[in-house]
Amino acid sequence: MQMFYFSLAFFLLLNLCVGMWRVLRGPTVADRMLAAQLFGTTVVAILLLLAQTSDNPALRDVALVFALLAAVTAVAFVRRIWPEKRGFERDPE
Amino acid sequence: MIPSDYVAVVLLILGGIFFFSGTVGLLRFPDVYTRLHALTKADNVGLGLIVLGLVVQAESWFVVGKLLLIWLLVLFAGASASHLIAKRALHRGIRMWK
Amino acid sequence: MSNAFLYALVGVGLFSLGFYALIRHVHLLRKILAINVMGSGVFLVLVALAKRTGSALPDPVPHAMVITGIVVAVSATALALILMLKLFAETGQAALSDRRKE
Amino acid sequence: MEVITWLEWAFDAVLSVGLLWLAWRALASPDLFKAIVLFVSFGLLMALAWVRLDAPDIALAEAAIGAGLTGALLLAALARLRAIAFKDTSVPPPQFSKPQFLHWLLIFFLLWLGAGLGYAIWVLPPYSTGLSVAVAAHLDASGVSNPVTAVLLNFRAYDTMLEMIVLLMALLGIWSLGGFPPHTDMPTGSVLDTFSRLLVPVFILVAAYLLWIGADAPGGAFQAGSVLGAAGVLLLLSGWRPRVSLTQWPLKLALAAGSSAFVIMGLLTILYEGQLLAYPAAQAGMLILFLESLATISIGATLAALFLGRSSDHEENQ
Amino acid sequence: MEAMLADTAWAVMLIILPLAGGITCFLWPTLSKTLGLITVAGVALSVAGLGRQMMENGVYRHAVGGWGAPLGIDLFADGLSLLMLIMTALVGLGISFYSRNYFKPQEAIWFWPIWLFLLAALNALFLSADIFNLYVTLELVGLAAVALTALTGHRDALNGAMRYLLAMLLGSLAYLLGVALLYHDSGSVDIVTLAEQVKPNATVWAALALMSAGLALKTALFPLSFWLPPAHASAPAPVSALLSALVVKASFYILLRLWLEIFGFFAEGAATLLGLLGMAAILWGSLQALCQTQVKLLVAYSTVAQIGYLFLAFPLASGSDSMIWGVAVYLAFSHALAKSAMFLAAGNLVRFGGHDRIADLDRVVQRLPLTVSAFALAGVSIMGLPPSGGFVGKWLLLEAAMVQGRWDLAAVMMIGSLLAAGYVFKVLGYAFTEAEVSHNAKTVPASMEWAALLLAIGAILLGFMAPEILSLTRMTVSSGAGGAAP
Repeated sequence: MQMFYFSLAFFLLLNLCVGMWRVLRGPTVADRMLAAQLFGTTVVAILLLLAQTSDNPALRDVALVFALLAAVTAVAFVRRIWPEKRGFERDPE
Repeated sequence: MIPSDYVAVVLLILGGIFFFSGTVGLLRFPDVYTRLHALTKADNVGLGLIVLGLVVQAESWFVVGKLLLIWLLVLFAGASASHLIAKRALHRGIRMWK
Repeated sequence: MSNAFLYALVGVGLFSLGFYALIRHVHLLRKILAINVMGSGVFLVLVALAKRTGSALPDPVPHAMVITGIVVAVSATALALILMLKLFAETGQAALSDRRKE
Repeated sequence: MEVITWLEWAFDAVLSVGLLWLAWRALASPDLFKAIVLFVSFGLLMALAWVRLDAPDIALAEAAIGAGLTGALLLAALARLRAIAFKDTSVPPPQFSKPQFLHWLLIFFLLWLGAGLGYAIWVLPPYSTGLSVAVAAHLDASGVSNPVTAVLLNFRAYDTMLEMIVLLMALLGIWSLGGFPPHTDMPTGSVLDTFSRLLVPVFILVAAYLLWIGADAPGGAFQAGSVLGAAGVLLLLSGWRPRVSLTQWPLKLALAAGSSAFVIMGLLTILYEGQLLAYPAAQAGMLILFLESLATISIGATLAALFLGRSSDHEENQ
Repeated sequence: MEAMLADTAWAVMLIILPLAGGITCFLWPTLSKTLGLITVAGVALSVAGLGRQMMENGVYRHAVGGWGAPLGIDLFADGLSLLMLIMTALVGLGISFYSRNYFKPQEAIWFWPIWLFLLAALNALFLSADIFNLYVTLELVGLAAVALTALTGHRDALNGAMRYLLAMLLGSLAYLLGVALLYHDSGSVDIVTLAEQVKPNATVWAALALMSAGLALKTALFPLSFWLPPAHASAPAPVSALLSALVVKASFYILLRLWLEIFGFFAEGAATLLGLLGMAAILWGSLQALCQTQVKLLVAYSTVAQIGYLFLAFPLASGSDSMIWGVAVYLAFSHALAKSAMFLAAGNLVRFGGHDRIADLDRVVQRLPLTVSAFALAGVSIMGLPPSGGFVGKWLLLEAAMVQGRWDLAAVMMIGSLLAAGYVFKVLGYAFTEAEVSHNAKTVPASMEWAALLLAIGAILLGFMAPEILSLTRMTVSSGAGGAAP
């Protein structure tokens, strides 16, 4: 059973690395932010699985903190990088 | 392998599939809005299934409570973040792909 | 034996990468990112080698050092960012001007 | 030593390659925004690396500070950079400062440096207990059962005292540089309002939880303080500004709470115990908890003020 | 009363007092000016108390938290650190006295808390016997120095502060990586335990190289001194004095302490390299200083040159007994007094004339006699003319170089003193001659002039008290507990 959890965690890690490509290519600024959001959730899932394999309850706290903070970067992006002023929507240099 | 293990394995595999589909959607979909959709799918359903798989294996109710809280938070954060991004993207004139 | 040495070497790699970027790039925001990457590299070396205690419990002293180091790094980064912004507001370019203006 | 299965080696290998590749792409990408997003993702993978190295305390600190604060700080800085430079939106491409041959000299030197350090690490003995035996021996006398908190708050409490001063110093440095024109905040939509109003109490709850379990499980003042700081950042992002009366005395007291607690504790322990920061064995746990709670408030307030970037009383006497 | 005075932990007071002062200045900015001076005076008294305590029962050791060396952190004070503490207290007093009238009100509320935290960090650094604790104090000193450099907010100050911050962070990270390697090699971060366990293997050599490079970058040794002149010249005058006199010496002291205790026994090759760089620093710094057109830049390049002298102690010490380290610390002390006097005098010139262009120092000696005499007296000590402290220090170094047959070091020292005479007299020459443009003079408060003069006189008096001070430096661990000065 431990092996299964760990292999799923490994699969999710590969998933995450593949998703990295969107951060690189992503035409608009929002695409990159999306990818970062997905990475946040994937890391939460990996942490939960690792918590199960190494039966270390502390990892669930780490997952909890990640779940909380995943949105802070997104809100920072929406509120600061994309204010009302136009001219920034495509891929502003 | 007691029956709860089987249930857990099935749930976890389904969760993994949804995560995989979320990533594929993120890469293949043509514009921001559809990718947002793919992203939230991975969030609520993918993580949800994984959390359910782990809940079946959990020893104490406290752990079950914490897992569900984590899932709830991710749901809440994911939904609001994607809404904010989508609204602002529309507002800034990023066109739909069709 | 365990993955301690792998992560320690990754730490050294990050340190060198950050050092290269710090020297090569002109834009101050990239230099600040480079400093953060170097910091992560040093912390990785500290914690990775702490795993060689042979027992399941790693050595807690490097962990305490790294937590102190992370907080120091955040405060130094915040100061560097504000300094960069003031410099940018003053000189109009986020880069160090080499010659001292008379 | 559990046998290291090939799967774990594969996991570590992919994680290591991912770390190095992300760091390289983050530092080399021409677009600043892409660099920052890659850097935030790098922080996420670093948290996984800490977990793989059995360092949950650091994973917590990295999660709270890396994901919560550093990303928001960098994005806010980039936004201000563009706001100031809105006139010419052409951020110079990453032109390299040095001539070409120096470039190769630098690369050669770095390869030599990396190889030398790699060899220096490789020749280290595979087993060495370091100070873990000494910490375990004195753990019960330290008043807490989590070894990292024992080292941070008792064995090396002197480091942590100077640490609190470093945080206060960075804030003083930022406030002494003067402020920026206040960010023209747009009206927040209903979603953001409900989002922050519902989530901030959860932040505070989780911070209190982390502070409480810090005594015998990974957690403690720095992690709880960082989560509090992230809550402050979220509030500031959603347009909340502290009332002016709040920013005079209460804010300064909150900022100086942690460091003054350590200084007063130092004075008291000198008078009664004769040694700086030597807690009496009986009340060690309680004293550490007292110090940690004040430190959490102070760290949270300082990290949020670092994000705010300007001192509000600075505006008054302008 | 006597007993109470004898056993109070003066060393801990040295750290706690400025921290408490800094926090109170932060909370009550209005009274920060008076509180600042009282705290610095208190620190000076504590240093005197510690000195008396060490006279009776020799080397001072204090286990913080009561845990003892390898696990906890130890405060340790021997002759060398006592001398550095005296230096910090004296220069600190002079600068605090000077800064009372120098800063505008909205700058003063930030100067005092940051300066007191810097003072606490310096005292903590000179007292610490734990290499990771030294990293934290180094970081605190660096952040405080950067914040003070950027206090005025002008374009050059921000530029200099940014360059200094990046160089400081790079140096700290290199030092921290060295600490990591040393810790994982010998399992302890306490200097005394390290001294016993460290054996020259690949890891220790890598740690030595990293720590020396990091500390040399922070001490602005010649090739790594690109950041010092713009930072020291564009900072406000008292801050430049602080940087050149104290902050630069802090990282030099750590390098000296590491070399004395851990690396000295097997690092002859590296010592000669440091000696070479020191010689290059003397020549390059002095030549650059000669062709500067502004007083503050000239004095900043002079700092780069004088630091070269300090690094000459490394090749000499590996040859003979460790008396050379005492001479190096003595030279650092005299340079601190002289350089802070010079920068304060330069500050008075800028306050008086609105600029510090050497060519336009239009007969300033008639209007500011005390300032120019302070500059001259400090110049005497920098040049190394008898009877100043600088002379005694350089003479002892010269003597050691000749005894060991290092004629190259002796020659460079001579040339360095000649060049130093060159740039000091260049400034003094223009201060006496009439220049075309007469500047709209502003009055300089007398206390600022007296502060510069007292520091310069201190540099000269140091020469007279040389025997007592040098015997003080011999009070080290090896000389046993009862090593009270003869």
